[in-house]
Amino acid sequence: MNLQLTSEQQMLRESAARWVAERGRPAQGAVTVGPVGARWREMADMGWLAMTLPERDGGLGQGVAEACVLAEALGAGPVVEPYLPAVVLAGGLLAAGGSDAQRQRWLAALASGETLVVPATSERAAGHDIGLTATRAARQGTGWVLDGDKTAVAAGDIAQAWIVAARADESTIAFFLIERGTAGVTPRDFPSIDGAGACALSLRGVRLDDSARLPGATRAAFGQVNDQALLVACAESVGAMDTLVKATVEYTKQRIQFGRPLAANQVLRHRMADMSIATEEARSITLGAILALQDAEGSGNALARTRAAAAARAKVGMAARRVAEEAVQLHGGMGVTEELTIGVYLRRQMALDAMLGPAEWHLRRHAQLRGARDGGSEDRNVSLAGT
Amino acid sequence: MNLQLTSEQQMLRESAARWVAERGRPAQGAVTVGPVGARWREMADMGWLAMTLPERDGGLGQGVAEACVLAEALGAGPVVEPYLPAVVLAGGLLAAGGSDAQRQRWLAALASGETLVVPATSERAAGHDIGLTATRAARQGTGWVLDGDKTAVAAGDIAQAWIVAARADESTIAFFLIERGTAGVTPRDFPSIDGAGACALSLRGVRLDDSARLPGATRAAFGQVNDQALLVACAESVGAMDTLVKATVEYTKQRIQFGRPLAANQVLRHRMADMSIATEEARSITLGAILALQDAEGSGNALARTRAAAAARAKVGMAARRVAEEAVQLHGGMGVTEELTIGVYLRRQMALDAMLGPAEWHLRRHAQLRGARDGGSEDRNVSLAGT
Amino acid sequence: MYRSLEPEDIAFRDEVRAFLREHLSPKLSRATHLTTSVFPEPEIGHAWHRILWQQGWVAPGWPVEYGGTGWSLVQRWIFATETARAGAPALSPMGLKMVGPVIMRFGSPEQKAHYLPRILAGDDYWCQGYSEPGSGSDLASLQTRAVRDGEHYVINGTKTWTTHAHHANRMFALVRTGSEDTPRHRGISFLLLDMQSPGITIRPIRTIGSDHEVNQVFFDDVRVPVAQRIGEEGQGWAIAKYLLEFERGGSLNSGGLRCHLEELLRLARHTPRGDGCMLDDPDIALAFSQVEIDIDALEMTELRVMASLQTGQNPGAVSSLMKLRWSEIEQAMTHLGVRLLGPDALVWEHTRPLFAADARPVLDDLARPVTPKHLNARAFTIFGGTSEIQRDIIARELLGTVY
Amino acid sequence: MYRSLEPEDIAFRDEVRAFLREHLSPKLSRATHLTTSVFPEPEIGHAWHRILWQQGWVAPGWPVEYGGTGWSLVQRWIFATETARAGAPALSPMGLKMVGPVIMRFGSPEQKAHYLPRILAGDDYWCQGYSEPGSGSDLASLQTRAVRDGEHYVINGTKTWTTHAHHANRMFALVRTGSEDTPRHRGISFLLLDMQSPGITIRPIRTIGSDHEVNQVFFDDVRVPVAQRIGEEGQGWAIAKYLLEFERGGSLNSGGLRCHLEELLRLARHTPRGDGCMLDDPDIALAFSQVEIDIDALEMTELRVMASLQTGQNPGAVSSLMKLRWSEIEQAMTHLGVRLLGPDALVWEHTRPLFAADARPVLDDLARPVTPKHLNARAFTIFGGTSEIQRDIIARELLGTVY
Repeated sequence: MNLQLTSEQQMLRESAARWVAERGRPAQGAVTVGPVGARWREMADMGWLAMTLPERDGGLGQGVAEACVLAEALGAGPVVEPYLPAVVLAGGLLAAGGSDAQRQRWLAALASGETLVVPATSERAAGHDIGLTATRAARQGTGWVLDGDKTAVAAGDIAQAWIVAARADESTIAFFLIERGTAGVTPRDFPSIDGAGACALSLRGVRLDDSARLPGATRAAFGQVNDQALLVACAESVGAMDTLVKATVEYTKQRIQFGRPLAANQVLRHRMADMSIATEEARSITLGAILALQDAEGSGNALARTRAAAAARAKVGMAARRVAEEAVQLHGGMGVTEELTIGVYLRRQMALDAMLGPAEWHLRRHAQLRGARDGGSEDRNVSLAGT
Repeated sequence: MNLQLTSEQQMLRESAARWVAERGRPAQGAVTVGPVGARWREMADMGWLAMTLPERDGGLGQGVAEACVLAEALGAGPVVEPYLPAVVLAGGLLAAGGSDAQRQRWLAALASGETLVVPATSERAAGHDIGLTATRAARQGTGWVLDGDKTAVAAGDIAQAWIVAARADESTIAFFLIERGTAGVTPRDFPSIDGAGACALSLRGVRLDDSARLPGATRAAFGQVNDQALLVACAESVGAMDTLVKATVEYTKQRIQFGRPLAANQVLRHRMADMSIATEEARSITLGAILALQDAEGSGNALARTRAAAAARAKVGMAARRVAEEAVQLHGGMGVTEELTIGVYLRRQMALDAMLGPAEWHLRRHAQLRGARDGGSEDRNVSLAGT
Repeated sequence: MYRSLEPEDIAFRDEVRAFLREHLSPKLSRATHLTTSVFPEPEIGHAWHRILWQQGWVAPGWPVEYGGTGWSLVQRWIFATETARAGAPALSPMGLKMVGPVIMRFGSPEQKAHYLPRILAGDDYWCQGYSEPGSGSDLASLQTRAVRDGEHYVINGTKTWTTHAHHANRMFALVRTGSEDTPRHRGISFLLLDMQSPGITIRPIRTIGSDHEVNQVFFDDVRVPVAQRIGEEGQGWAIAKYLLEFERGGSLNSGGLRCHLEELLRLARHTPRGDGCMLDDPDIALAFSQVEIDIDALEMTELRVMASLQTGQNPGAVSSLMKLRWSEIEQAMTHLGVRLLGPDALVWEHTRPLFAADARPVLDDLARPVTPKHLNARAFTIFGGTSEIQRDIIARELLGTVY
Repeated sequence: MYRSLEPEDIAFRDEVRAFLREHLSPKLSRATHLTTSVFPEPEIGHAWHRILWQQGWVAPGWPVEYGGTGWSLVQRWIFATETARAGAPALSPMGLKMVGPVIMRFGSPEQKAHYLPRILAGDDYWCQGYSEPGSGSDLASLQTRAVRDGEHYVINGTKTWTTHAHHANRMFALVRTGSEDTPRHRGISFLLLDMQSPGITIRPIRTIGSDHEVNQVFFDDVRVPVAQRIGEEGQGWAIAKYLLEFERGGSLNSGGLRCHLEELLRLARHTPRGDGCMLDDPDIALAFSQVEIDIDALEMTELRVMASLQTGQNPGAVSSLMKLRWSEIEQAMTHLGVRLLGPDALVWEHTRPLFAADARPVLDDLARPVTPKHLNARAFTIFGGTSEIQRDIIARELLGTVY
């Protein structure tokens, strides 16, 4: 059974945990100033930004399992540097669907921490459903003209370029790499709820060469990268839950009320038991979904892959929110202030939901993806009368 | 404010409670043998079966509020005699939509406890949605031919007649009074989960005179009667919850485990607090819905009426189920046997759901009935920028 | 629920509505909508206080002799519900609902004559000095000490969670006046302080939603005249308990919940999704129904309590029930709000209050307060007795103390 | 989750599947599906016991020397999961998983030689005499007394919740042998009884779902040879605790959950609603997803535990977690089942077992067991340590004892 970490993964886990313990700090105020903030550069120096990028693009060719090992450590921080949007999503999309020129221009620079590219795929009327994308890409000669609005572009305030999803025709969503400064593109920066930054993008008659399009970035390719991102978010949440459970246990053991520690209250003890159970379950389903993604690489079963990712994010997203809220509640008055970092974890979970869709949305997707075959056991030799 | 019981209602409440305490017994095995079982006749003698029927039909002309006062007392028993299907539903439908001949033939006999008529409106493929009724009523000459199957006809095993819903055309559901023994009607009796009895009905080429049809029983009339039945079920559930909370409090105070009463466990104390809260909330929303039904009699606002009834049954149905299950859990091993009556209440709640639809269904109806106007306050003089 | 009202109550309701139409300005109700803290800024809340005062309606809970309205309990429910539903700002309770009743019951004639008219008119802005860093729910363990020095007490210590200490000119406080071995409930006194007194410093505490609403207050040899003590020395705990009981059944929240629900429904209708809006999503519609039926039940519970109180019955531990359910329903609603925002939940605005912020905000007025409200609503199940303590109280009424 | 398995494990799985295809008859799996009690009737469960015994697969948890299979933990997980998913009946655990391990560890050579082969072959049918009317979760307070009389113990008292006492020919029991003032944990001994002994009477206890599965057993001067005691006199509590720890991590339920889920999905697909089926209802579809992701997580937790145990790590209080979540997921599923029945949830069938009932039942095989299963599933959060006790255990591991 390959449920244990490999020794390389174990090393990654330890070095990431060490770095986070030393360098991770609560996310308050803007975290990075420009893409070459000190912590981001350190992450690049550790090889973490290059880790999952393909070897031919200067990466280390690791997979989603390694990204999750790293993300779990970052989640414990919490570290809110834009690993998820820049490396997992934008890097993943470029690696999967970028032209040779795009890959050469952007991937090595991304891996070294020099530049930042992030996806701009959410819209107000589409939510997290890329199928509802309303931004239009109209053919003009050999190029394109884009019109539309993007919202909630995480780290979009400090990115050099954005990968924008747009509707090329009724059934096609295309992805374009647009550099900062392109005419007709107006970013509007704002702080994000997790203490980092983001932007909205207004696209008005944005003229692009065909070379701006990521030729291989189909919806299927996006789906695969997005599934990876969901698991990376799960792993990050698991790391956060671990920290929150530990912090709450410590706090309730030392806080005295009515002459005894809070932790002597059976009701609070059971609540912490439930937090711990939720964390274990989150860890389990994340691991299961990682295995499903690895499996789908072989089988090409995209439905099973997407359903496993949706299942994991539904369960973990719900659990992480609940654990963070319970941690706040059990910290009492202190939990609802900026004096403790507990609230920062809650805000970061909300940011993950805002970036990738809330748990309820993934649960509904999971239900919609229930195929006709699903649920019928292939090996069951049962004959039930009357059915 | 008319939130207090009138003195007549107070008297009804007390006499019903007295009778239930003396004569109510746990529902185990079949409760009644024929419609003239001793308890049913006593209920008739108390005037309870006549209470809500119109005065011109020999009734006392009371309303849903009085029916709810009675039902709450019955719920505490629990008394599972067929008050709800026979008096509230069948009696209500006959009073609202029966011909003069039907009213004369059936209502006084119903009120006196001599005969029993019950509705047969549920079907397997329709569930509790009368709009999905598949049983067909085809015109033939001046009469009708009915074909179809009805399920879960509560007290149908002992009824002299059934009121059957059938589709007369695309948009019309008609109601027919069919007497036991009519050719083509085959009842199949079975015990019901609450310890009473029921039947399924097979209708094959059932020829009926037009006089069998309830001329005024439109879907709107059925809707009104059904809303009343939902509230009567709510009141019954409230009575059951009251009993369950009291029984659980008593049990946990006297049961010693690990050297102290169960009730000393903070976790169990809070669970009982939640049971008590749920009971209070159930009582409140039931009362609110009674007022809404009274109000709709004046305004004729059927949408508001049905929505209030759906709200009440959604909330009370959920609460009653949870309280009954918690009562079982807190009674431990004893709770999961037929040795205690606790389980009987749970089974009765399940029977109410089976008769009138589970809470989840009413919650969905409530959501579907949210009109365009709803939620906009008529008196709000607020101007919000940017909206 | 107006169907349950008598004609004279309907007439009263219409009078309140007419008043609100005339006096509750769009500016005030917009600012209330954009308020993300529990209590609005004084520039909003206090403005409304003055308007109500001019109408004679600022203190429905006060006896008529002190300036109350003489309304029945049902009328008070109507007034509270109508104003909240119309989007009026909440009034600061520290004067009207907390120190006011205490002064009426325990104050000297001079204290009554001085303070009560000023509270009514809003001439003083009060804050409450109860909690301390080491004593949250367990109030009786407080440590701030007042030592007698002639005709003064000299106060040293610190209070926390002090709402609007940075706006207030007066504080009422519980302080420890007994010696080390006085039983802990008997060594507590109730003092009135001038917030301008030398030795007082205020440290802001930002909430999880970034609001500056509460503070820590430090006392460094702060001198308070003995004449500013309410009641006897050592009577403070009894006074605090009286106030808690006075508040029983006094918190009417269904109007506010209904107002919040309507705001969210508007947000759902104004948030496009594909060709329709978020309210078309069956999962969203169901979540709205869940909240709505909870509010229906709480509203009717409030009315039942008013009816019981009016006929002289004791409604029991129902104030715990109402506080508990209010906080849970609010939290369910703010959750739903965040869900409605979808990707826009990423947006954060630091400026407070929101109504004073940036003229061209990223999000519109409907969406803007949602995430800070959600975060600050975490406190609803903590302040005023945590949900765990409320359940302890309900269980004690139900089961007694069984050990 | 087979993607996590090595090739040799896949091969093993295929061997198990082939065996099931050949030996698990439609009759047996139909009867299992229609079983509404926790444990199937012996005519089902025991029949399967014999089939597995013939294959040499009846005791995967036993050491090879006593007739175990020598499988790895992962193979044991595969076997448990495959058989449950295929719809095989559960085996009675009282011999194989309870008294068997106790005899192996504490029994005399004669006891081992006599009982272990009989347990393996299913020659004896065991029941467990632990709980008493006054001692449910608090086992150590048991009162049934065994008084020494020469070479016998004379037993008086009563045991309850005795599963299949009416089928069993043997019982293992905890009885009080100490004097009045022996500390309560030290005065308990572990005895083996013949159920045919004079003085034993059995009273059936019908469950909430109408099954006759458990009983109360009365002992009236029942004589048991001292040679039938396991271990020393007074060692009974230590033996019972050993057994509890032996079971740690031993309860693998995801296969059964998956089988139940598939049954419900079939029911949803076979239950018409309008032009479609119940699974088309978005609310129903969502409820299925909720349950399914819970099972996904539990299944992977089981595998993680197996992997940890296999590498010698201690998985901690995870058996409590697995029991707790299994029971909650089962209850969520039986709820969903009742919802799928809709009006048909009114139907009740008294006859047990269902597979032996009426040739023309009112409901079909898919629908029939749903309501009794739902009712009996209430016991899942009670037996084997209530959910409250499981949470106490988890909390103790997390927090220690803090008072």
